[in-house]
Amino acid sequence: MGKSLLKEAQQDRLRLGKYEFTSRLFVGTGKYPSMEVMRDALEASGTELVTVAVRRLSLKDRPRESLLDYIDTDRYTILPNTAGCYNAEEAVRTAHLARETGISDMVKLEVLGDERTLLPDPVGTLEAARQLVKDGFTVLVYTTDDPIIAKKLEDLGVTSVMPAGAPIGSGQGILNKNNIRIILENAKVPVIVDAGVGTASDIAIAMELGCEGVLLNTGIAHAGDPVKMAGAMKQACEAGRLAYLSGRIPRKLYAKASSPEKDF
Amino acid sequence: MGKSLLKEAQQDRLRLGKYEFTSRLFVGTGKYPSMEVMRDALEASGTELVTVAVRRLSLKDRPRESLLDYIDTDRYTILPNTAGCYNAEEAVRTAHLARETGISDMVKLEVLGDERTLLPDPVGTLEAARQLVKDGFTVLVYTTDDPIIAKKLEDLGVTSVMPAGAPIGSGQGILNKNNIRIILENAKVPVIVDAGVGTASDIAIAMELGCEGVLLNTGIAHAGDPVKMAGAMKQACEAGRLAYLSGRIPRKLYAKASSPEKDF
Amino acid sequence: MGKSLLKEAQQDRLRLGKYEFTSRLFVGTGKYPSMEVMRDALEASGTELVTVAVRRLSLKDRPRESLLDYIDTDRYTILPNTAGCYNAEEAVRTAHLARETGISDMVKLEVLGDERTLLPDPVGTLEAARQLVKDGFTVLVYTTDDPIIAKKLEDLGVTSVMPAGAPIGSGQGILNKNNIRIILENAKVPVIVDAGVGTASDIAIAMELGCEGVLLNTGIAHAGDPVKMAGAMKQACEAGRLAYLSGRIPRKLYAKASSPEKDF
Amino acid sequence: MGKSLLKEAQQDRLRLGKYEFTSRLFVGTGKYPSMEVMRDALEASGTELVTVAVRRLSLKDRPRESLLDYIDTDRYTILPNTAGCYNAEEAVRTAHLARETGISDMVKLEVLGDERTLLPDPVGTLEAARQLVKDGFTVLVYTTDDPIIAKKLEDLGVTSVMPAGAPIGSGQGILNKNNIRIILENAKVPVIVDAGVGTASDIAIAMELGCEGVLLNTGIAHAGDPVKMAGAMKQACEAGRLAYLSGRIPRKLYAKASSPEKDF
Amino acid sequence: MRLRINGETETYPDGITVRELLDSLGTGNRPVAVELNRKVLPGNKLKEQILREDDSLEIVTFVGGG
Amino acid sequence: MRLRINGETETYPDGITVRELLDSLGTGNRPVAVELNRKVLPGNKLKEQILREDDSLEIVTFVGGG
Amino acid sequence: MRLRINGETETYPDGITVRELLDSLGTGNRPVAVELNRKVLPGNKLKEQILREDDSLEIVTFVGGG
Amino acid sequence: MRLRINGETETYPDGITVRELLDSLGTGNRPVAVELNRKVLPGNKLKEQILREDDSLEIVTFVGGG
Repeated sequence: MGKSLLKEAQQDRLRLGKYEFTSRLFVGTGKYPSMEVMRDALEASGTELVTVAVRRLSLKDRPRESLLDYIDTDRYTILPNTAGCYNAEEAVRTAHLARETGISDMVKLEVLGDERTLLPDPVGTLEAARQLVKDGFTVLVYTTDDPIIAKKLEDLGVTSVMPAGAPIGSGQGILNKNNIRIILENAKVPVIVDAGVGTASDIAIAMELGCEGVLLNTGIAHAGDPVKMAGAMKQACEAGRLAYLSGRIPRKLYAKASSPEKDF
Repeated sequence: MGKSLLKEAQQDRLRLGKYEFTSRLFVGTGKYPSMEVMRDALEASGTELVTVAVRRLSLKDRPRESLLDYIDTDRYTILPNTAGCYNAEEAVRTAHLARETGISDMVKLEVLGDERTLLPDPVGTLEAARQLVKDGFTVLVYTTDDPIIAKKLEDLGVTSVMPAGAPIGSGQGILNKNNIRIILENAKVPVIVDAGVGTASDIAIAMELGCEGVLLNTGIAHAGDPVKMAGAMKQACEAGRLAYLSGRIPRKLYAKASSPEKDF
Repeated sequence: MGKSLLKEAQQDRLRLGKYEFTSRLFVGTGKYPSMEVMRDALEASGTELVTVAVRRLSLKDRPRESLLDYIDTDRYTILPNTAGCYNAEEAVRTAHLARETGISDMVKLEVLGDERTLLPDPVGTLEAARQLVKDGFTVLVYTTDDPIIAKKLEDLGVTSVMPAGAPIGSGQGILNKNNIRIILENAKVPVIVDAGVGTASDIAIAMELGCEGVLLNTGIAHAGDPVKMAGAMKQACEAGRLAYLSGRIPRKLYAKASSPEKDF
Repeated sequence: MGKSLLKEAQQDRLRLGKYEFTSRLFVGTGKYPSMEVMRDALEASGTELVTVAVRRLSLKDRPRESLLDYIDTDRYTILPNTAGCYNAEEAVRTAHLARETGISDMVKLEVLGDERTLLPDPVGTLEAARQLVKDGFTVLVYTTDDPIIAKKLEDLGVTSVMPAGAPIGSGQGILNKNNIRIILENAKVPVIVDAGVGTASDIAIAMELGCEGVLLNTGIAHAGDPVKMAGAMKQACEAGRLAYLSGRIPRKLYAKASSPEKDF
Repeated sequence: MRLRINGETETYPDGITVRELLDSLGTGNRPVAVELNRKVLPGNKLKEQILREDDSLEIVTFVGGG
Repeated sequence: MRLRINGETETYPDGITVRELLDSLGTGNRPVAVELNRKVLPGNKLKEQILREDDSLEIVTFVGGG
Repeated sequence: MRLRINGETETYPDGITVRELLDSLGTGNRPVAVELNRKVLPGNKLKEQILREDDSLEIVTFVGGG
Repeated sequence: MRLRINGETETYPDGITVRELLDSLGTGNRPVAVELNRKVLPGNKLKEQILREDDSLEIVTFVGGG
């Protein structure tokens, strides 16, 4: 980017509760070929917020290294998720455990409805969100693209609504732009697309719609070259944001010449 | 971008005849609010190749300044177009005039079929391309997304085939990905999408398909903030290229969790 | 249709609780230019099930004629809706009132979340559905295209799940085929697309996905020629059903000749 | 259809040269599982115009039966094609041979550019069309969706322009609605979509755009049940035509209730 | 006596039944349903149900809807 | 005499007409068209056209196509 | 004494604290959280919390997730 | 002498060269190309090419275009 644009980009910050971010790309830490690839991909992505999952400490084979050995917590804000929870109680319990590690008071709330599709359960999600807000968490909530549910979540006091563009890991991008538009029309909190991103243009499209950010994992971790794809996602996120701020030209069946009429 | 990616990007160069480019974004110089905005937009876009049109010198009001006062020809390669030509003879004549300025031996060949839609006339385009190749030009040819015409043009010896994603200035992006895919399957010369780009994601999509570059004008010049949009287009072009080189994940109806199964 | 196809179509019946239908097109009775146009459109549509709304009897100007004077209840099954209800209690109350008319024990359950978008409120809808099933209604329930909510409704014992293809009256067709596909994968009750249909092909697409039927109102009532459009919708519904039963050819980038290779 | 609609449909006839048709669906005779299935599919499709190919008479194994034993030429107008011709001369020769059978003076002109994709060669197509019009044929010409080529063909005096919705046998429907719209805006002759139809809704969409008819073969012949699919295509063609004539409702992000506001 | 019907205050002879009220409203044989003091009145009770001073009724019927 | 028919060399009695050839090929009343020595033969000339040694014919008919 | 840790039965010296248990498990300075008898144990209580016979613990940490 | 330049009729001193004409038009060092009597004039001929009565010239330069 040119210098002035760069400067401007520095000032176009995303505020989530008491946190503030320059990068609008949030990246997951699961399913990479190796810890090293994950570390390099996170760096290439330019992200400042990474999600992690909560799981049992293994007693038998004590791993000499842990995930956080590869994540510089001075550099990245940690966003624990409640992945794998299929009801509100489990999700709330998981969020509290995550907080007691002292690493973060943020939580990416997921209450899943179905082990096959991993789609969110709106009812359990609402119940858990109510509790976690009451318990003082900074709640970023994974949900469907249902504008009514999104509004209910916002009214409960969550910090960010995170509609799925498409099912987790499906790589289909944003399947229903219409719903995302309606959510954005209503929302007073940042809307962050979470899940469904398959390639860079999917992120650009989400940002061009006016979303405040994008969260993804599989799209990078399972790409042929995760580190390079992370770079692609970074560029696409910045591209989409800039395009949104710039104001695109309208769509037409056909239009006008970009060169003047010939005159000789 | 991370350092190593940056280095790699430096080496991922596009060769067009005897010219070589690091940036795969080509930008037009028409229809900007002002010469200053154009100059800044070109800079923000990171382009190394800019298109210009050939028109009569004005005798009456001798403009104190000319387009090229705002385009550093040490920095930008100049690509004169034959915009406004509706038959092969005019296009050939225009190309020769452009070359005699001594500025460039490249030409962006356009033979238009229709003043309303500004769609290319494949027949006139083939005729002019044959002649210009014979006359030793480096011919980049604007055409439809018709794979058969694209192949005929390549067989004539043009340097690049430039199918329209959508009509000039329509801002509709790539209307027929299927045709672009078929063109790419056949092509041995670089395929550059020319015309139709409305916003950043359109460029990312073109590059993700495997196009070697994108040329646009209106999408930047008529954006609410042309300089910022130029930056967006730059990022999107790099994003799409990187994503293409990385290898995206497949599309599925739904998929697998990016967090391991919960176990506590 | 040919005779044999016609015969087969007769036998391809849709069962909803104790009711059975040959036509898979359900039509609303609101917003027509006149009662006569409505009557003729219903006839042209070939529908056997029409929806009606419940409203206060007007005391002041006693209309000499009522809606049902234009609907032959021997010919059409009546499906009262709970349109305009924004919570479960109201919807349940409205359903009971409708049933006490003695006209029908079916109800099209709608609990809306928002007066602007008229999108369903999944939470209120679940609550009302539970009660109405308990009260012995044949419940057809209007919902979003959220597969998890659809499954919860089915588990409550509703007779049909009716996801919106797009917001009521938006005429955008089926915005998220992926979700409809997932709903169909899971569903053991008939899935009927309700709302969003703008033109005939939207219905064909819904039926080709495997939906058991389509319900619409505005797409007919507000068409330039409602009666003719009703005929179009009828044909499209039959077309889509037949195509689904026939088994379509796969999609390919390109394919084989339908004429043999030339040999002379 | 209702009686009045049926009557109206009878009068909504398509004129091609000196021929007139009530059905706007044209069907090919290639690639069916058997002659009997073809015959029944043609009947189920309601078509009045069937395409055939010209090939060498087999000397060795003299087939006891020929294609036309299964096609009642009193009922169906025969449209010989020039399939398999890769240049104008061959196509013209084939058309003349077809005419000398005395069966038809119509020809479906195809000049293909490529054996792999079977896409038309616009240059050869123009050359052959010029000759065949001069030779007094009723020329229906298969072409790309390029509006400029379509206009050139019309200007040569062809009876109908038949753009491909997608490559032959690809089953992808209409890939570029924008181009079809532009062709329709310009055309003074009937525009008939030829090739690309995969399922019923594809036909409805083509007709809703304002096309005068649709020609297909593989979509029926290779369907799981060709006869049933032929019935689907018939219904879809009528549906799309009626919808086009009716005038569809506009698309909106969201809209108005089809039931009045609740008042009790 | 005074009755509250669909939000309006109306006066009717004492002891009138719901069915009689409906007839007086000319609902004829068109389908209607009645809420009496916020309780849905079973259709088969219309005939016998006698109204009292200050009863509140909601009388609904079917209109066009989707 | 020798005739070249659809790429094959065949032997037929001298002076045979195209129509007679077609009948011998059993084309019956099915629609065919003939190219004689690379020239399209008008349908109404089949009867009178007499074939000569080494004439080359292409005989075509209709088959299924799209 | 017997402890139930992450579903396994383990034996540890009486009166051990949670912190000591964690150290013996070699969690080092990696982030962990503990549920003691199905109740989340505040992080600042790890040091002082003494374990008793048959206590049941869930010890969790962070792994890769999206 | 009379010259036809870009559609206008202008008067210039006899024997002027194209280069001199361009200078008088103040094209300075901006890129231009010239067609003399419908023939493209090679850029390296501008200096030596002498104009004659009624010569017709098209002088073009670059403007913004896409």
